[in-house]
Amino acid sequence: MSEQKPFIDIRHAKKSFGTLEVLKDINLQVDRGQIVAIIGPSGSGKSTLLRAINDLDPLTGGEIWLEDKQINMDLPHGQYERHINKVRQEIGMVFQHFNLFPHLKVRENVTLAPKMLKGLSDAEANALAEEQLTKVGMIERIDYYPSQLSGGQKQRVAIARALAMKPKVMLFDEATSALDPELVEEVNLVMKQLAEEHMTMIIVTHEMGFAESVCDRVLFMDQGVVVEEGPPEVIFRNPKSERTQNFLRKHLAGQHA
Amino acid sequence: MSEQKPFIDIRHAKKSFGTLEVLKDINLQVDRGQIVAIIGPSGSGKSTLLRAINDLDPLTGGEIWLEDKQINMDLPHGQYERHINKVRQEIGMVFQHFNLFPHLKVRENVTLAPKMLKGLSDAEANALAEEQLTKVGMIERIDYYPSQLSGGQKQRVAIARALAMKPKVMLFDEATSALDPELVEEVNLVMKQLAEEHMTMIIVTHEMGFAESVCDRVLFMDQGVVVEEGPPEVIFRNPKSERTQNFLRKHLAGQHA
Amino acid sequence: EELGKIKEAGVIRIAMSGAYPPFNFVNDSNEVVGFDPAVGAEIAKRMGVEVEIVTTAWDGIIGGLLANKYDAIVGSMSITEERQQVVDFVGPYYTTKRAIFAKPGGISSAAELSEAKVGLTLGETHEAWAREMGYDVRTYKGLPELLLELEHGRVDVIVNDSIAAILAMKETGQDYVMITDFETEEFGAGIAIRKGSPELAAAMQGALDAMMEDGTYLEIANKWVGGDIR
Amino acid sequence: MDYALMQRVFPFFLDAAWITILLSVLTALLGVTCAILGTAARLSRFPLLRFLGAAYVSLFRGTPALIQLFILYFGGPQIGIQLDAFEAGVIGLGVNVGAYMTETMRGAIISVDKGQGEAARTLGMSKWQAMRNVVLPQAMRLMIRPLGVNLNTLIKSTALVAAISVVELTYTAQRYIGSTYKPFEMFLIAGLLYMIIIYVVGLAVTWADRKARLN
Amino acid sequence: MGLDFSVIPKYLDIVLLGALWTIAITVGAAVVSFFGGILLAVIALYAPAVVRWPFRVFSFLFLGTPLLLQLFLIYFGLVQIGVDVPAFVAGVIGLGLHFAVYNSELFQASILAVDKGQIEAARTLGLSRMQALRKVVVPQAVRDVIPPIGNNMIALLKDSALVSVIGVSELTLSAQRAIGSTYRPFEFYVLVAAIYYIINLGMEAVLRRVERRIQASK
Ligand SMILES: Nc1ncnc2c1ncn2[C@@H]1O[C@H](COP(=O)(O)OP(=O)(O)OP(=O)(O)O)[C@@H](O)[C@H]1O
Ligand SMILES: Nc1ncnc2c1ncn2[C@@H]1O[C@H](COP(=O)(O)OP(=O)(O)OP(=O)(O)O)[C@@H](O)[C@H]1O
Ligand SMILES: [Mg+2]
Ligand SMILES: [Mg+2]
Repeated sequence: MSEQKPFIDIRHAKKSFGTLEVLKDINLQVDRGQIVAIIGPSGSGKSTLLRAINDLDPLTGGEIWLEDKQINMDLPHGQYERHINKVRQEIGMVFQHFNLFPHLKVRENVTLAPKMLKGLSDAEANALAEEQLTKVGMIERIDYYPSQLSGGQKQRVAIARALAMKPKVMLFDEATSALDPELVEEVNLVMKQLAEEHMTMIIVTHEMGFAESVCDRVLFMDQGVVVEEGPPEVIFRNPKSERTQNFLRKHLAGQHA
Repeated sequence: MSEQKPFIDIRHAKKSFGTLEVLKDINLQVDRGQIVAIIGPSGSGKSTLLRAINDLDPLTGGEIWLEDKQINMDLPHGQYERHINKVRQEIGMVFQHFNLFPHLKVRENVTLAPKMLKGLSDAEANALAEEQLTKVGMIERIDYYPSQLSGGQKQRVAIARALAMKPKVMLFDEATSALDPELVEEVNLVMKQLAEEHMTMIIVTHEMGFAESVCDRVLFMDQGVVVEEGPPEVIFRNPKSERTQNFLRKHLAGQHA
Repeated sequence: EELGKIKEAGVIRIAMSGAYPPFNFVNDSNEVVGFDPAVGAEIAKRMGVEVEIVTTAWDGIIGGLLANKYDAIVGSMSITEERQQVVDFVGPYYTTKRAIFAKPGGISSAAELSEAKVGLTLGETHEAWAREMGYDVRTYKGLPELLLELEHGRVDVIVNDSIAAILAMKETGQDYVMITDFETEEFGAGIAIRKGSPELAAAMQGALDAMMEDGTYLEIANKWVGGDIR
Repeated sequence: MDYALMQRVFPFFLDAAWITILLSVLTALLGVTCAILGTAARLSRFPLLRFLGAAYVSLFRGTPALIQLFILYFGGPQIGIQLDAFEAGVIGLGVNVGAYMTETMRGAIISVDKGQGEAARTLGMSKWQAMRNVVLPQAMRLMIRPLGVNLNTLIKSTALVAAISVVELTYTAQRYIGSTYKPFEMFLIAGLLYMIIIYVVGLAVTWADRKARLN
Repeated sequence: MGLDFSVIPKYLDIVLLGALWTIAITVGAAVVSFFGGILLAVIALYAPAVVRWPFRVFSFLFLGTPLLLQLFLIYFGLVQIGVDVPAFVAGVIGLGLHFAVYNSELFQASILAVDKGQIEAARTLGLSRMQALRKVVVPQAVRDVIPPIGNNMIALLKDSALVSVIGVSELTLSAQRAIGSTYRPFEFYVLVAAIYYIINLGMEAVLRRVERRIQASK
């Protein structure tokens, strides 16, 4: 909120599944280069919010803007499709379960979208894939199938795949929580590196330590509302709300027991 | 190792799958009432060892004894079946993915084996089920189907199911690692309670905190051998072997990052 | 020996396709009627036994006889040398000739046949003949399919027994021309029985002769075919 | 379209449809029996039984049912098997569909999560107890739909017995085609009746499937 | 009458020629059934209702009636409305469409079974629905369903015998022709069964290889 116009601007976001209100009037502004963590108990609506940003779960109310473009527009079907496909190219997303394409090799996972959507030639796409895979340390596995990789390796490829579209924003939805503990660090390292390059990121996570070390701001969500937000030092060490305190206490108990 | 004769005695356990040696001369003695944790990287043979104890993955060499009975005996088929079915009734096992019977209600999951194998009447079996489900805090869900339960609840029912056979030993194979972080604690609590009742247990786990707080002894396995074993204080705070140190460092990095 | 068994059972089982009017076919009451059943019934009557009619697909009809599924085929089967190697024939109980039909304005002489697509029924005597002549042969399940194919020009001519074909065309209202300038042969249709039962053959032949003698045969023929076809 | 003719012969097609249904029911019963034996053999711990089970499936699925019927019906007497056409039809088709159903059942059983059998065994149940109480009830649900597909195929393949002189729906149509030269009308009636039978069976299978999945 | 296999050599060339026809029909129909099945599945799952319903009726017609009738209608029926398809083509189309409907059921199930996350991942990259379907979902669905599709292809081989009703001289018809001349049904049917079985074994071997190839990427 340091600049005039936020890079990502979520205004009065509302979302219901049937009668279940999952997001209740959420507001969130993210500046260019800022890194925001979202924490909160299961079912609080974190994923739903993240998915709303590229309209995977369209909102039932409110607006989402990326720079000067509104994302969740109400357009006739064909127009909407063209619009959203364009927008999504600018937003990289990384999922808990990687969602790599199992029938394609690592290389093809990365080149598929650039070739199809940006009309890159084979050579260009290959160069791009090699660049991104080098960045995440996966260049040696370029000709493997996803099934031949560990979880941490899969997630790094998934990040490279998203980066290959040169997105303006990266969204991470519990990118490490499906990983064996030993594999978490390698993925976190890649994310830290992105942070250093000033990629704008929104990160849903259960890892308080990681959130504290890379994020500019932390949001605590519960039952569809933002209960508290602020710099990590404050949220983690000195939360105001009782709900936040409770959550953090339980969470740390479960983790270290 | 306080008594003369160990309660569980694993001698020179060897196991190969084809040419792959998964267990290489493992020795492990557990006394009655002792609680042993097994830790180690993925693929080190922890599950294989645990499964060998009730002969689910029969050893290719070595012996396993429970009190004064050898478990992995070489008998003619019919005799072996009778023998192993008896032995398994004395060994409770809890799996990472619960393996509840989805077509049966919680109550029937618990009563099935006692009714069938111990000839309990409906009334006796019901009383038993209620007792065990109360113990794990699942009595209210007695008439639910597994699909209607959360992961933590499923695992508690799985524990009750094993306990209903009044086993002498309980084996846990990563009982909490398929659970959402917040649900881990409710299962850990049940296991702690068992520890207080002096149930003999062998626990494969990735949760160092939990292992430290309940176990009498910790084994670190890597590549089919026991690299190091000792009291949790020593293994976790002051491991001798470099492999253990490495593992713990990586592991804790991943966990708290 | 076969004869004894039939007498003992009191019934003779005769087979036909049930799809070859006017010789054998199902009427509006789903009964198998026609010249063949009538002849079969009359023979049975004269032998002092009941008759039971079995309908079965033509491709398997001799197989069924050999496998003792019935005692005789009274189904307008032409007597040929090849068939005589595996079954014995009683009769002939009628004769017919091979006929070739074409669309009006199409093929009109036997000389053109070598250029034509010739349709016939699988397993009939005409098939072997046409192949021997070196014609371009297409085989089908039965006369209805043949007539459809001729109608749509996918075959140029069809080869069939004259009587059945003429009656069929009357039924369907189609008017095809018969090619007349080829050397036609007469065929005897016989009753097929398993080999090695001379008594049965004699008894059936006797009955057949007797009905031809006393006018019953003519009555039957007039009723179903509209003339004597001996 | 000759509707008057269709109306006249329709009752006889109905009679024939009953033959088709009867044939289907008996064949299905025999098929399921064969499949249970076949599945037991294929999952047995005796290599010889496993081999016999596999050979049964392979031979009967590997050759056309029509040919099997011919061999049984026409060839049977040469080796002393005398069957009337209906019996031969039921036995021939039943043993044939049994081979397909064996694979369906075996597939359902082995696709029940391995952990289920293991959990039962660790409680001390014998192999058979685990199979009967834990694995089979779950496999049952998985096999209803694919068995329904087998049944659908079976109903249609009863048309094959026309070739060995059982007058069921298809041969009724063929006989009338022979007599009336009206193939489309006749096949239309037969086709309609087949569709009704298959539709009803399909409803029953869906109902059973839904019921099995209810919990 | 005893068995006498000495009659076979004289007719072996007819029977083997029939086997070639059988293989040709099977291959042709297999191709039709494979791509037709994918197309039908995609229509059934994603097309608007106006398109879906006619196809549903079409599918039910094929599922609900014997193949024999379908072949007959395609060959003898279409020509009545002016579409003259040669017998071989009618056989390939009839047999192919019949099994396309069966395959489509399998494809539908396997398309639905492809993890929802796959489409989402493709969509978040900016691929359109059709692009995601074509490049991500269908290839996976096809891969997962190869074994049962293979079984359908093997069933198709055996049902190719029915194409004889429209006069294609495939294996079964050739045998009947030989039997028509020799009246030795048992011998020829055993021979034909053996030939079908060999073709069948060949198909199974190919299928196993394909499965192993697929397994390698899993
Ligand atoms: N497609 C859907 N249909 C119905 N309800 C849904 C759907 N997706 C999510 N929900 C509900 O919305 C609520 C919020 O879900 P969401 O996945 O956003 O939570 P979350 O904070 O990401 O939780 P977790 O930490 O478990 O991932 C939950 O109650 C969930 O059950
Ligand atoms: N049935 C089997 N056939 C072949 N190899 C097997 C089998 N079961 C296990 N293995 C192999 O044995 C080794 C040890 O496996 P095991 O499951 O015991 O490891 P683990 O220590 O339990 O690992 P994790 O922490 O991932 O559960 C691994 O390399 C595994 O691939
Ligand atoms: Mg979530
Ligand atoms: Mg394990």
